[in-house]
Amino acid sequence: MLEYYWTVLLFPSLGAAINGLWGRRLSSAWIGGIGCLTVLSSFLVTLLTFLEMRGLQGEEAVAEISLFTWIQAGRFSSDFALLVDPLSLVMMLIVTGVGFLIHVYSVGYMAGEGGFYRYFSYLNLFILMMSILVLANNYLLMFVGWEGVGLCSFLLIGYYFERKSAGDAAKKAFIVNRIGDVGYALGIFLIFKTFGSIQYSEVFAQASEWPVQSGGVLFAICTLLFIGAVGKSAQIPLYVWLPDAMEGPTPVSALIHAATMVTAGVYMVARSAALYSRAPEALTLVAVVGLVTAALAALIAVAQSDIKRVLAYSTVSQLGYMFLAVGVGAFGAGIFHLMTHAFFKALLFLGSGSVILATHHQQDMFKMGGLKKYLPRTYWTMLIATGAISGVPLLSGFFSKDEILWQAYSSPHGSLAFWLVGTLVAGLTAFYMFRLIFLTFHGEERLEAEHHHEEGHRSAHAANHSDGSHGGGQPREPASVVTLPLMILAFFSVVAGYIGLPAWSGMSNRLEHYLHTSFRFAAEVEAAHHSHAEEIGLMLVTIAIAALAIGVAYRLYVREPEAPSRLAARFRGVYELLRGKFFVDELYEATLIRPVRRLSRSFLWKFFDVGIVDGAVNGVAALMSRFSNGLRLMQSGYARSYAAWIFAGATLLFLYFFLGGA
Amino acid sequence: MVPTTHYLILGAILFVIGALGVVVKRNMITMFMCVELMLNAVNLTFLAFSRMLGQVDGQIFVFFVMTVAAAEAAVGLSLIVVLSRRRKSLDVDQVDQMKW
Amino acid sequence: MEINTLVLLPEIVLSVTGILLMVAASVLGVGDQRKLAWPALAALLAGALVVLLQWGQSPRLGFFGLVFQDNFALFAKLLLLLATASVVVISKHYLEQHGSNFGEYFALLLFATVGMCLMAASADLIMTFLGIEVLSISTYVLAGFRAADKPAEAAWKYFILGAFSTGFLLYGIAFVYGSTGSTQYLRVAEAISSHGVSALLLLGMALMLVGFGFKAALAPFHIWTPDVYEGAPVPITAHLAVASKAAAFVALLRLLQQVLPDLGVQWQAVLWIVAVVTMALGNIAALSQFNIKRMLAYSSIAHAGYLLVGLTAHNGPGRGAVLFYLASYAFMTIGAFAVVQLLGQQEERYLSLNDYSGLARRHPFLAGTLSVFLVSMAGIPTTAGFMGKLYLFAAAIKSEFYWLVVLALLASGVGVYYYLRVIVYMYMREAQAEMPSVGLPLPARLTILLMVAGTFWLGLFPARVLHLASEAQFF
Amino acid sequence: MLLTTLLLLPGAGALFLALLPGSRRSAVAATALIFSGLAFLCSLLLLAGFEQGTADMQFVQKIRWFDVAEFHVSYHVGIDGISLFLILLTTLLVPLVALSSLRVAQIRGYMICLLTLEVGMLGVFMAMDLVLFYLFWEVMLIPMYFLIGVWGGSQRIYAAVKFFLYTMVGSLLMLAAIITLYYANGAESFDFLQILARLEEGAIQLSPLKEQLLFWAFFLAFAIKVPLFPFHTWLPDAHVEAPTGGSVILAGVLLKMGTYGLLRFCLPLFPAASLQYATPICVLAVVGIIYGALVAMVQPDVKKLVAYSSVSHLGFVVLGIFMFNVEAMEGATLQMINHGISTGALFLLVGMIYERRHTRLIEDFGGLAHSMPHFSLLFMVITLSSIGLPGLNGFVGEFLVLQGTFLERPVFAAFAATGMILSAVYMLWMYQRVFFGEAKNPANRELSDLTATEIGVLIPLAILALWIGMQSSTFLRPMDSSIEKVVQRVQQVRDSQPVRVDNRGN
Amino acid sequence: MELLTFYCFAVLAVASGLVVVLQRRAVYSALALIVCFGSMAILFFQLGAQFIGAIQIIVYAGAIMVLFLFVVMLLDPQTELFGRNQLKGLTAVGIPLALLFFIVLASRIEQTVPGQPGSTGVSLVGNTKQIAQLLFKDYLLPFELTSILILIAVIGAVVLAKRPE
Repeated sequence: MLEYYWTVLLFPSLGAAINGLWGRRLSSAWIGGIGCLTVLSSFLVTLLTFLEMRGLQGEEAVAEISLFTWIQAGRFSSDFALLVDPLSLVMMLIVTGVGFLIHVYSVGYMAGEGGFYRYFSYLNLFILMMSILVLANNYLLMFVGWEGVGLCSFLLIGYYFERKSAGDAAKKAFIVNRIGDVGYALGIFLIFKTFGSIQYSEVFAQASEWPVQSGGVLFAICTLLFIGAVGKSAQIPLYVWLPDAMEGPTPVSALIHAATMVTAGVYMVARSAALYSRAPEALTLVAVVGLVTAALAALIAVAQSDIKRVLAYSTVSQLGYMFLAVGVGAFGAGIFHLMTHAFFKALLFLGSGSVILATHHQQDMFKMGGLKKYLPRTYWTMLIATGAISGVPLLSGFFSKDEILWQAYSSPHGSLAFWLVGTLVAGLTAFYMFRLIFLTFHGEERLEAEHHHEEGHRSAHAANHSDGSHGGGQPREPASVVTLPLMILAFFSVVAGYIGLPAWSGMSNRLEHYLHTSFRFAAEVEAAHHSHAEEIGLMLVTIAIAALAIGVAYRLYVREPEAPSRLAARFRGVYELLRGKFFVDELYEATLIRPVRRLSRSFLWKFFDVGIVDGAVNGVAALMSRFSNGLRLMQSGYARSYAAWIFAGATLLFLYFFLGGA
Repeated sequence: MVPTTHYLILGAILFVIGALGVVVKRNMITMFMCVELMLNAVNLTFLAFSRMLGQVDGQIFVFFVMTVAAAEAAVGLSLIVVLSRRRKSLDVDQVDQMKW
Repeated sequence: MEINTLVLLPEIVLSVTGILLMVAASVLGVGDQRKLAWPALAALLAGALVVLLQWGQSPRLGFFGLVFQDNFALFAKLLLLLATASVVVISKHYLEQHGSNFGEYFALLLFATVGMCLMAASADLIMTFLGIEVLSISTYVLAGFRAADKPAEAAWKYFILGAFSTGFLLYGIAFVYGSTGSTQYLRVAEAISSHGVSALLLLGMALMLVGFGFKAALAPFHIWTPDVYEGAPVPITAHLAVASKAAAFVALLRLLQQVLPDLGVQWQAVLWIVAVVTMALGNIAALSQFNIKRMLAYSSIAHAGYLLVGLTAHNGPGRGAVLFYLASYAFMTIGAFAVVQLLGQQEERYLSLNDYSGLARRHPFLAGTLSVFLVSMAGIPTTAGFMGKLYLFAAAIKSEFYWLVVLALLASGVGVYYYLRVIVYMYMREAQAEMPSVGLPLPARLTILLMVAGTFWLGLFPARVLHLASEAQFF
Repeated sequence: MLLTTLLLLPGAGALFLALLPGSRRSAVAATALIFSGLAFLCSLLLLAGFEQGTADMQFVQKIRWFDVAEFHVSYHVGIDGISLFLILLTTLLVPLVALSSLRVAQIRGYMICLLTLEVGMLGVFMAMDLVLFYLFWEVMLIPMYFLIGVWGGSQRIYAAVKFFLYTMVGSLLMLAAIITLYYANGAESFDFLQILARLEEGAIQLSPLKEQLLFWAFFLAFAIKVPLFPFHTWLPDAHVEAPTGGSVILAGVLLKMGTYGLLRFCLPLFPAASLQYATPICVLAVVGIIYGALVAMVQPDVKKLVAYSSVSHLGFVVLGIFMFNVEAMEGATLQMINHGISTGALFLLVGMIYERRHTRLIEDFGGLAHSMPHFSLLFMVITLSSIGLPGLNGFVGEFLVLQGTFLERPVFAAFAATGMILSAVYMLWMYQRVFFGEAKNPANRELSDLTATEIGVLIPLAILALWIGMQSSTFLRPMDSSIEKVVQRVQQVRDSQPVRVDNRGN
Repeated sequence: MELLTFYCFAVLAVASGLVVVLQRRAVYSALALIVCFGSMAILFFQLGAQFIGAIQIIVYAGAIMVLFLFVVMLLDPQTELFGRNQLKGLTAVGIPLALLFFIVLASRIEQTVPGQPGSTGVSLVGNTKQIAQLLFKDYLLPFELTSILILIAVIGAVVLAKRPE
């Protein structure tokens, strides 16, 4: 299957092309069919390849498929070539697998939307770009996918382009990503300058001969690359685009802004393990940024009322976790959490989409409540996911998060502080996630029967409207094309954790083991010895904190629904700060965007360009014209004065010859 | 014999007077007369040099200058006539329709 | 010393024809007078033919050492004769419009040409002086030929200032004579090279520069130019701008480079400055002109400045370049004035730039051809003006006058503006008022086309003329 | 002969048009299309016959033009890898422009100008004699001047004159420099290749001062044409006022003549001076990149925005050229073509919408994505190509330039890279305001989408954008040898300098 | 004696020249000019140019100046008085200019010309014949040219003056 693996790129590109170019003339069934089938094909190809290569070890498990020379100039060369190794295969499975499910879900969710073809075309394009990102065998090709997914994200966020907020969000997402991308690009430049190549195999092989060093060029490379990751994966200080990105359709949020694209940064750092592991400061930087982001986003999430925004901040927070993992050198753990997160966060988003559909596009949790009885399937699947993210034991998130926390503590790059903050964030996570569940599905029904969304969606649409129940106002479970993916994801949210069981359980961490080939160039670190007891102890603490958080959430949002507002009133400052997302957007607006714009408009353009530069040019012209008018006066019209000029000229000649010149 | 320099200086004085006259005189005819004065100064210079060099070529030159002066006078005076008929004045400063 | 009458055959032909024209004019009726243009034209062309036949003969002197027959003179004569010939053609139409004395007009024109040819061929200061006077006095009259205020004023100003500057010229000649003992070019040059430079000679040169500067319209002796060009009848303006100026330049060139080469250091230094001032002044002052004749007058001052660059170079290519540029300049300037003449109509009424608004719509032919001439004056490639400038500046660079060339280029850059402005009016503005339509008589049309052809010919295939010019660059 | 044929075809077309009556619009249009189309086909033959792997000029034709006494000028044309694609770009853009301009008033004059312009542009790219080069360089100002001045917008006269004077005055000194070189060459020939060869072997020795002055004389002409900050202010005016076709040609080809000149003449002829002044020039280039982008960001007029974006983009090209390594220079050369394609297409697009709405102000638009889906899709593709999205053409050039720059002067690369961000900012912001949001203005709601002709005009450019983005080798390989030659020339001089002043920006 | 004659007539010439310039009435200017020319004719004689001196008196002072006077009388009304001089500045500029010009000129003349006349190889007394020989042989061409010149002047005067105004 390996030799045909390039078809994994072919299918989505075909899908994107067909839907994009001729989609207007196709029926929605065809559109959806093409969209889903192409991704399914990719998934199947990936799966077959994965199975084929599963048993291979070491170098054998790594294959490169070179398609063509892409850019070559002077010493610089970049092939369009795919790298198939465990890491990329795992990622591809997630991308195409979750991608496929979300495509299916979209068929239901987006039914009846104008520009259905456009949507699927973009979605397929996204899968293509994500595949390129993951499969690239060099940094530059990865950059293609890297920016490509950014583009798709832009297009899909801006899907409801008539809504100004959507357009704004799309633009913001792209631009903020671009800022990171520039860092990434500089990283590539430096890599090339340092290693003379940008191909992973070449770079890593060379890097593996370098010692672990403090500072220096590796630190620079890693930092630059990490700037890219910060942008793509919405870390501080570039996380601001992600919450706004929720303007896009919910499946898009699930696929791009939860499961796949935003994790690209983590993937990239993991991919570059060979570099990062030799730059300890860079690792620390990654870990700290991840941790701070995790904490901050979790805090913000606590005070949000929009269901998708909570999930968005949650995503930011969870991505922080992943960076914490890779930042302490636990690349496998990072990927592990990436995978489980893909399942449960996609599920959460899809579930929230289902809720939103059922409530006619109500997104404010305080206007929901008691939906459990109307949307049982949605409720249960979401509950599973919430459990998973909150670290309820035996669900997937439990294992992956625990692995991260343990590594944060035990790794030579880790520390107790990392663990402590991480654990507190885990508690916060459990709190705000259960807050979401309780507000949405429990308690009294606060849904306004007559709520009709005004903005955005133009027409009667969505699966649940198809049966004519529109006027009723009763939320109803959406069609099975929507709920089936939920259930599949729920299944994985439960079981995915079992491929990465912790060491104390006595069973092998199969994922870790499998991925090892991909991290073979990473510097080996002498791990401090820790006992299983220690690990179990810490784990218990985590569980306790999570349980406590769930309890508090239950109390605040189910038992005493009026308590939150009391608390909010008491800690008004803090609450407003959290609710206002620490006012980071406003800060950027005030300190960066507006000054730059004003500088550009009034200083650079109006003053400098028009005034000085052009003014100089026009000034020369005006000066000439003034000279000209002056010279006209010489021509007074009087013959006598002309004679005087001639006389003067003669005298000047005399003076020149006899005083000045000769 | 009177030194050549004397003649030359005299020529220079007359030339300058003539040139100055062209600049300061407002009557067209007088202006033109001043030009004639300049030409005469030149003639004097020629003759002085001619004597100094012991040649007659200078005199020949003067002869031609005089001829030219005569021709110029004919044309110039008829121009003055034409102009004064049009402007009803001999004031050269009135002739300033074209300027700038 | 021989008399070599044939040396002056063209001049003789012209003089005789001139006299005959006057005789004929008194005989012919008013209706037939206009036909006098043809004999005048024929005489000029015959003269040109003679010149061509004389071409390439070994240089010799004629009339007891008073005139040269060398390629330099012949080239200049050819140029002057042909330029005057085209002026004759455009004059015909002009005279028909203004109903003047054809016989006298053409006779004077021919006499003026005789004067110019003698200036070009002169080998003696007396001849030079007389040539200038023959030219000047004819053109004084011609400038005032149209019975109106402006021509009278132009003629007067030209006359009085011309006479004034002649005084300086003569004074200068006197000093040169006094310090060298001769007026013959070759003897003067010999005397200078054997006796060295005296202050008296310098005085003489300075004063002669005033005289020639006046004729050639070099700053600050250019001062008469705008007024006279504006007032004179259009064909005469063309003649003044092209032929008269060419003659002055040729004579000045010969004087400086054949008679006074030993004073090169001195006159190069001063002409350097004069050239810069002339170019700058001409171009800058033209910027604010809205009368097209006056604008072209300033433009011609600027062109005199460019020519001076080639002259200042003081080398063979420089002389060739001056000759070549004069030829290029003749094509474009006569062409431009031909168009201006047609558009000016009766009494030269329509000479303001505003009258040119929207010309492209009304008279695409005239607008198009005028654009070609203007573009050529601006020195844009493929036209004669560019090639001419190229050679001039190349010659100057050969003598390492880098900064002079740089300044000349900048000045020509300024110049582009006002040439373009005419095009702006013609093509990019709408006509502001109803204008009477312009008749396009065939001869005028042919002349214009010929000038366009010449402008492109010299711009694209300059080899032929360039070859002639380079053969003529040695005295 | 092929090059001469190529040069003559549009010229013949212009002549032929001059003979046609202007009232027969369709005949005029057909003639223009046929001749420019033939020229394009002719240029494809160049591509087919082009031999890679040699830095020598190809398709050379050299005949004496005039050879008199002091002056030896030849008609000497030839192309190498640097000019090949610029010529193709020209011949491609001209028919497209003609096709997009079928509705202009006074179509005959327009097409004559266009075809004459094509002759001039092609001539510039193939001339191998300095006088011939200068001739084409200047002569193409005239048709452009008419295009802007006659068919332009309300401020057209100011813009036309400004364009003409700015660029003409800038190149005047080059003429002086050309003549100086000629005499340095023993007054033997204006032939560029001969002079270059002699400079290389040391048969011509220029004193350092002379070389520097000559360098600046050439550089100024090219810098204004590029336009390099701060010589750029003619550009916004010219672009905004020019008719669509004029803007396309202006952005697509004319600006490239400046960078082409730098690469073809400035560097090989004056390597030492180029090296010496590389730092200040690079500073200007980087300032231009950022400055152009910032000013573009706040423009209310789409065309003006694109115009300033050109300043920014061309800054990359200049930066790349003055890095003196193969990566950056190939990137720069490719970026010339890229910019021609994407900015050319952008102007075409803006022209199409202007034809419908008679406004170019961003605030007058909004919500066009709804009424004009094809238009917005194509606009998006071109926008992305312009902002350098990987996979499209702009990226390859920009990346190579930056990569090459980084190798030499990392700090410059870092600053230049911010241009990538800013370009996204201004382009997407504009895109968002024009296409997204509600169509508040009813005029925007009823706009008709692109016609088949219009799509036909744009599609080739879009395809090229993708092609270059994915298969840059098609375009990079032919230029390898030529670029390497230039690099070697400069590097040799750099290596031979006894004391190397390390003035890099690191 | 010679010197005395010279000074007498030199002073006379300069004085009458000044009168030409200073006199407001054109008639007096013309008369002064005639005096000036006359005195210069004496100097011409003194310089050995008898022929030239003779024409100076006959042609110049006689014919040409009479023409001038004629025109002056024709055009210059008795009460000829011009309006206010708008170009007073010109006088203010002209005089220093003239002085400057003269100073340079005179200083150069003083410095360079030998005070005494050089050896006179040709007799300067009674050289009219010599002139005639030169004029009709060596200078035949200029002489002929003057005929054209005068013809031009005649035509010019006629053309300019004869047409109806």
